[in-house]
Amino acid sequence: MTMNAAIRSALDVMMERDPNVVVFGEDIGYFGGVFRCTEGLQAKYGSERVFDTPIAEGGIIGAAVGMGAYGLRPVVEIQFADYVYPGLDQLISEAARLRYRSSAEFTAPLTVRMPCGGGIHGGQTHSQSPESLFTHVCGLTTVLPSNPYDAKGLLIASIEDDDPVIFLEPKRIYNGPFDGHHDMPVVPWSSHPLGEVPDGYYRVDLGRAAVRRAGDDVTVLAYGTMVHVAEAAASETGIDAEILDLRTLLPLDTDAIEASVDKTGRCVIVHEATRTSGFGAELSATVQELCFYRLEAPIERVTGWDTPYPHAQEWDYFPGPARVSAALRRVMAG
Amino acid sequence: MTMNAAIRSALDVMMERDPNVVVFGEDIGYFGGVFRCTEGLQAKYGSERVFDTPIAEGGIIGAAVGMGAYGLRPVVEIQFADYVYPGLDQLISEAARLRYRSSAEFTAPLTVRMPCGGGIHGGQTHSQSPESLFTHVCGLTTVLPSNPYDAKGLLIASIEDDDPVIFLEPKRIYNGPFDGHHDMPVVPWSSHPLGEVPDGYYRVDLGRAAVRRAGDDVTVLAYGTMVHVAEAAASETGIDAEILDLRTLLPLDTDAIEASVDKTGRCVIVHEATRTSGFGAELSATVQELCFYRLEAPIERVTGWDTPYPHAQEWDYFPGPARVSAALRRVMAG
Amino acid sequence: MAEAVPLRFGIPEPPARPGELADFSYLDLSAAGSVRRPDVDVAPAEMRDLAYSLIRVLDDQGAAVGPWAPDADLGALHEGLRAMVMTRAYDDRMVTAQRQGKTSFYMRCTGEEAIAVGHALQLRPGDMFFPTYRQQGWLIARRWPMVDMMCQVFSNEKDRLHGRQMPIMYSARDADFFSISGNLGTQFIQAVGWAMASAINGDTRIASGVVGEGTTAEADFHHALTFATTYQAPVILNVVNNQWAISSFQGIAGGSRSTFAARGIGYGIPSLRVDGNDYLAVLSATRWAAERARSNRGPTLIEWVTYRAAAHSSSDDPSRYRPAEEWKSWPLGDPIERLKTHLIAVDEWSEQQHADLVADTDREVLAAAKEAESYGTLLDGRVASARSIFEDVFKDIPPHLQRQRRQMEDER
Amino acid sequence: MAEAVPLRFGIPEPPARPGELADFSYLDLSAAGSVRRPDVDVAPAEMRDLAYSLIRVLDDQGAAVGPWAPDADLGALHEGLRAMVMTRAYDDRMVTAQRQGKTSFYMRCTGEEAIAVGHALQLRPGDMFFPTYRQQGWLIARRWPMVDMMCQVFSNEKDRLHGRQMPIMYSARDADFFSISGNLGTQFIQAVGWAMASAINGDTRIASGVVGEGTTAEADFHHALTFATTYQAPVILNVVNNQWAISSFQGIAGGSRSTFAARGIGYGIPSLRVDGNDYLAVLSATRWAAERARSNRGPTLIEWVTYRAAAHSSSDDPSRYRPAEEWKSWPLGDPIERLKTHLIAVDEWSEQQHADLVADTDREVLAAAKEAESYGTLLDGRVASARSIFEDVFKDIPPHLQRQRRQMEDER
Ligand SMILES: Cc1ncc(C[n+]2csc(CCOP(=O)(O)OP(=O)(O)O)c2C)c(N)n1
Ligand SMILES: Cc1ncc(C[n+]2csc(CCOP(=O)(O)OP(=O)(O)O)c2C)c(N)n1
Ligand SMILES: [Mg+2]
Ligand SMILES: [Mg+2]
Repeated sequence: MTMNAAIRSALDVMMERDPNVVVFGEDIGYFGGVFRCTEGLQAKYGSERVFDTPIAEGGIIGAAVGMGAYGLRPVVEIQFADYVYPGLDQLISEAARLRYRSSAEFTAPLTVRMPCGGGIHGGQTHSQSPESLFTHVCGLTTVLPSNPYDAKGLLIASIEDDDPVIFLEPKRIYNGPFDGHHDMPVVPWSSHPLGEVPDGYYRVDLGRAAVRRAGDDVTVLAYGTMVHVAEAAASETGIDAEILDLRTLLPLDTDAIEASVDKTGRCVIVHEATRTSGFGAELSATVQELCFYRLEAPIERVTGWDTPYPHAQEWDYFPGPARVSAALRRVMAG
Repeated sequence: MTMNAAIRSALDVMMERDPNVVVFGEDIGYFGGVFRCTEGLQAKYGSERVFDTPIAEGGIIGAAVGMGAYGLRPVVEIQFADYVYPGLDQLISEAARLRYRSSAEFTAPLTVRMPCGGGIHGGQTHSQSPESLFTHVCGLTTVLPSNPYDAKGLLIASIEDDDPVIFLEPKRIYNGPFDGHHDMPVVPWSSHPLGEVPDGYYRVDLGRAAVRRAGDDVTVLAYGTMVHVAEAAASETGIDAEILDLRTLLPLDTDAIEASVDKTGRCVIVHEATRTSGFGAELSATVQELCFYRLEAPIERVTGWDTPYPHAQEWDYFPGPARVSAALRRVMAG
Repeated sequence: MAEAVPLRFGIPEPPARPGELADFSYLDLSAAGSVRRPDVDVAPAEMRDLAYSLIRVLDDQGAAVGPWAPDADLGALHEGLRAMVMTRAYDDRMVTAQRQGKTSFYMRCTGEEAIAVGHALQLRPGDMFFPTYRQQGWLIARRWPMVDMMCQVFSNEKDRLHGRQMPIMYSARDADFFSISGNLGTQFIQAVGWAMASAINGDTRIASGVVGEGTTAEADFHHALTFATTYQAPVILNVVNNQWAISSFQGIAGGSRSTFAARGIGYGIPSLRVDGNDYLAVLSATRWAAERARSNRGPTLIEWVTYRAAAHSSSDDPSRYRPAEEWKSWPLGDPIERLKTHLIAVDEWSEQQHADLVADTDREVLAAAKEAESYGTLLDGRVASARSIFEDVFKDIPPHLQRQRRQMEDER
Repeated sequence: MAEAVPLRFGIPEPPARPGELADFSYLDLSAAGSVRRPDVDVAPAEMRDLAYSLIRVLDDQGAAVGPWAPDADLGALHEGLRAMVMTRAYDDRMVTAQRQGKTSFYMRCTGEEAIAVGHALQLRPGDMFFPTYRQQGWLIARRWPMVDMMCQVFSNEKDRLHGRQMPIMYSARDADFFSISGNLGTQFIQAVGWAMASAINGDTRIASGVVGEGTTAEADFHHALTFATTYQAPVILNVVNNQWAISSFQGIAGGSRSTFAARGIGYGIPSLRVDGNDYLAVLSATRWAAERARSNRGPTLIEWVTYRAAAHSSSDDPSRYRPAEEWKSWPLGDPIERLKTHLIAVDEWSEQQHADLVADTDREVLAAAKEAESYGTLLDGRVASARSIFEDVFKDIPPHLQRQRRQMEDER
């Protein structure tokens, strides 16, 4: 199953199970969404539970907060993560703090889905990875899957969560596990074990990382598309890296991180977002706080550059296998 | 001079020198601003250059971007940093990227001033410190002064800068160098050397940290109110801390940081913002990248907790001298 | 084409600044009873004039005149009077408490009591209200425990919000009163979302949201109107135009160029402009809008014309930016006085009864304050525990917050 | 009060979906020449009707009729026709190039050419235009080098924007054309800010901003109208209502309940609703609004009624959500055909001349494409250097970006 099909399946399963689940966003109704993640849902559940919205991300999230306070479980789509900013005030000032400020009289059990990341020639306004902004906002849970199986199970867990969850979908891997070799033919999910997705209900718990590759030499912390890039770099360098797929950025699975770095003594962090104050900064700070006395080399961050995502030169921007490999070698030499 | 008087003086000096400087925001005109930072300016420069705006932070910043494109130098006030979120899209998607996306055909030379930080019983919507969000956005310069002298010199440099600058003003120290001992009488700036502010034009360059206290045992990285808290903690613990006042968070003065930590081999980072993905994360990651082989103890972060800023318990939230002292002792023991 | 002349920048100025004479000639008023009352099923296009006129019921003699005069039973009117008097007494008491340092902050609604009170008594239990910080009258009209209101203001041990929120940022689900946000306007689109949800569920409960005229400039106002009209949400969209937004008069929000009621026209939303100091007009207009919402006729926008008689908040000094006496020349008077005059005019009330009511409410409020203070105030520091600041960030406290709580306790 | 009935959720549905018959009966049209033309100094309150009627000049025979018929000299009309024909030819060529993989993305403006072209030729050099991605007609009308437009689309070595921006996100200061943003609506309030600045400076230049009807739902639309009315900014606020926003018809933005022109009324902004496929109406309405702005009479809102004849973009397939033939039954026709018919009707043009014009423009466009492709396309990867992605983030490259650039080069 492709990743967008897995997401569609999660929405289908949850709308079937819970009449309070409603799905809305720009172009997600009759049309089924620009990435097809809601295709067929309006026909199946009716336009009262699956509907298009005006082009107003602040309105979409604000209305969802009100619906959540009423008792529904809204799952909204922001067409691209690059367009979430008009909705940030409703997320930060309202959704994230409603439970706290009302001492749980009112809550905001919403899930905000948004495609993120580059590699599709989308330029600076269709390629961003704003995850670190959400992780700085207490009250928000932030999820970012790397494969169809997790995407479905994590989305179901997110919808069932009683607080707001930001669910980021790396659009470059909707159709296949992209490892950064953009000049190679696209590999379909059908040929990947994690492309096997059960039809029914299942959860992948929030707050748990997964070991994608066990190894002894160095721990790689990654999420989303970068998990596949890291796997490519490990096999290309022959370095015995242990690759952790974080899956949930907040709450963070610090136990899994600590256990792995205690074992390897080395750590490379990979993400596509710009470097400064990216989530890699939090990861690096956390690792050295937990494992300082075990570290044998400086923790490295491999990230997008601190520039907007360029259109024509996106592969110079994208932190691909070559850059991850270079970091792995440096850290092993360190 | 108080810090708000120093800010007023900087605005006055720049309006005098440059007819393109205009100042606007909510309640900043006839009234002079809720923190009096623009008092008297409308009377002196007229309501065409100093005026009130509708209550729309997104409109304020959006209009400023257009004015900047025209050739003016807008200096806008966001009444509290907690209210900047409705304006984030115009800051992130527009101001920060206009030069880049137009290859410098159009620029956004604006300065966005906003009071930040707690300690005034302002609760969760009058106490926030969102600086780390801005540092993640390439194209923005982020400044956060700790005293009147710097505030004036940095604000002048910010206004003269040809790109957007976020200028955060720790409201708790508008009237005096608050060191976290909220039960002590307020110390006025008149009794502090950095409360001495020349009347005329001068600059404090962006991107340069200042050593507030030289020391050999441990480096403390701080900014804003926390510089004074760190000074109190140093004298109370008797630990010979070197206290760096970062002043500009981005671009960051990594040379000063590297030099100090190379000397001390220890580092404590202090800020008021929530911990996870706060700017302390970037600082910690940077320090261990630059000084890994010199570090003798884990880098510590002393920050606000990952909760909204509570009203009644704000001194339990505020990272005061006791918590900074505890961290200093731990790091020295490490 | 005209020759090029230098362009001029225009900034609306209030009619009077400190030291000048108050001047409300800018206000478009209509005589009491003069505005027509269309049926609730009128097409929005057929009632645009109601966004420019001013619905008033009480004339200067206190008689209820015209088509908007409600057939309110008098019990309801006495109840409303009681709540308005009580609200003002409550504000007085809390302002005193704030001056005594028992709380850090306070905001009164003096002169605007009729709107929240009338709205509260006209809407049904179960309807949800999305208020601003100036709608304490709703809680008092709904007889929510005043001691609980005060405990929140004092942030004391019995504060239902555990001292987390600034004073007056109440939350009262059991009184259909949504948690107040310190961020202006956000509740307006939330009210629409709540109403959409009620309609999606085939429920019968409607929503009502409030913003001040200054806040109409925020994005959430536009989102609320856009979503309300697109989905025909069962919601009342209230704009309380009290002429001031801290130091900015209503012209800064665009009020010099049109009424705020007229904002609804462009969205195809029926819009009323109503005398907010006329308790009977408040009941009547609220009823009209509620009936439209309940009968699937969609949203209504109501501009309530009133005046912020007091300072914006305890941190504000209005004499810095407006004539000290402005309130005295406000043409729409004092809502309490006007309802009192009406009830006396129809022989249902007397000066003596009113004096007794004021004395009784003062006594009630004083008693409540004594009790609330016995649970602590900011002065004596008997506030909710520090531990509690880690609760309700999430439903369950995640590991990193448990670690932080432990650290807080260790480093004390 | 009505008994409680279950509430219903309403969602506007387009008149026709794929397989159904196109139906534009929802459109309110006015006969050509039937709408009055007030003087530019009319009070906004005296012209609200113009937000609901439709200003049209060209009748079905191509005659220019009524008070809005401009005294445009015919040279201007030929110039407009040329630019519209050229714009369509340009779009055709670029769509082909996109299919060939020479660029990653493209957006055409088919059916909407009259708006940007007429606007460009009516406003003065120095006035600033804040466009959407569907205003390429402005650049062509202002004779900005087409090769430069293509080089941007191809992201090649001669792309003035160094390959940083997605195709069609032009920036052309020398053509008074503001940098296009990929974020909808942001330019609308920026246009107002630019106009405010011009007024503050006592300049004579005005601004004009554009959004699509779908984008009117964004906050920036509301901010633009609020600031424009408060400061009476010299700006034209254009809403291009082409009936569709990707797959969402205009009702989703609230268009089923009112016109988009009417949005201006509530802000006290004079508002016109104009046939956007009528080139003479475009000239005439633009002139009226520009004259108001230039003579310190403030902003004007114009809703241009038109139809998005092509796909939203090269990534879109409209047959998934609307009748494939919808464009054929669009009642306002094709702007090029209509201007051509007019010029022929007044004996200033012939089928032959038109055929020659089309052939010439095709040749011109082909030649430009050949030259532009000689500087590279995405296919051959002759794009701006990787080094350049670190430039213009700030005026000067800060140390951390210099370090990152070095690292990029080391790790290649
Ligand atoms: C988003 C946001 N911006 C600014 C403020 C600061 N502020 C608090 S009240 C106020 C004035 C509001 O005026 P109005 O909407 O007219 O309501 P009123 O106080 O008159 O009842 C302002 C600017 C805020 N709380 N939130
Ligand atoms: C803030 C933002 N939200 C969503 C999008 C995605 N998007 C691009 S074009 C479009 C439709 C715009 O429709 P309209 O405003 O009517 O303009 P048109 O395409 O019809 O010219 C959408 C939703 C975006 N670019 N920016
Ligand atoms: Mg007000
Ligand atoms: Mg459109």
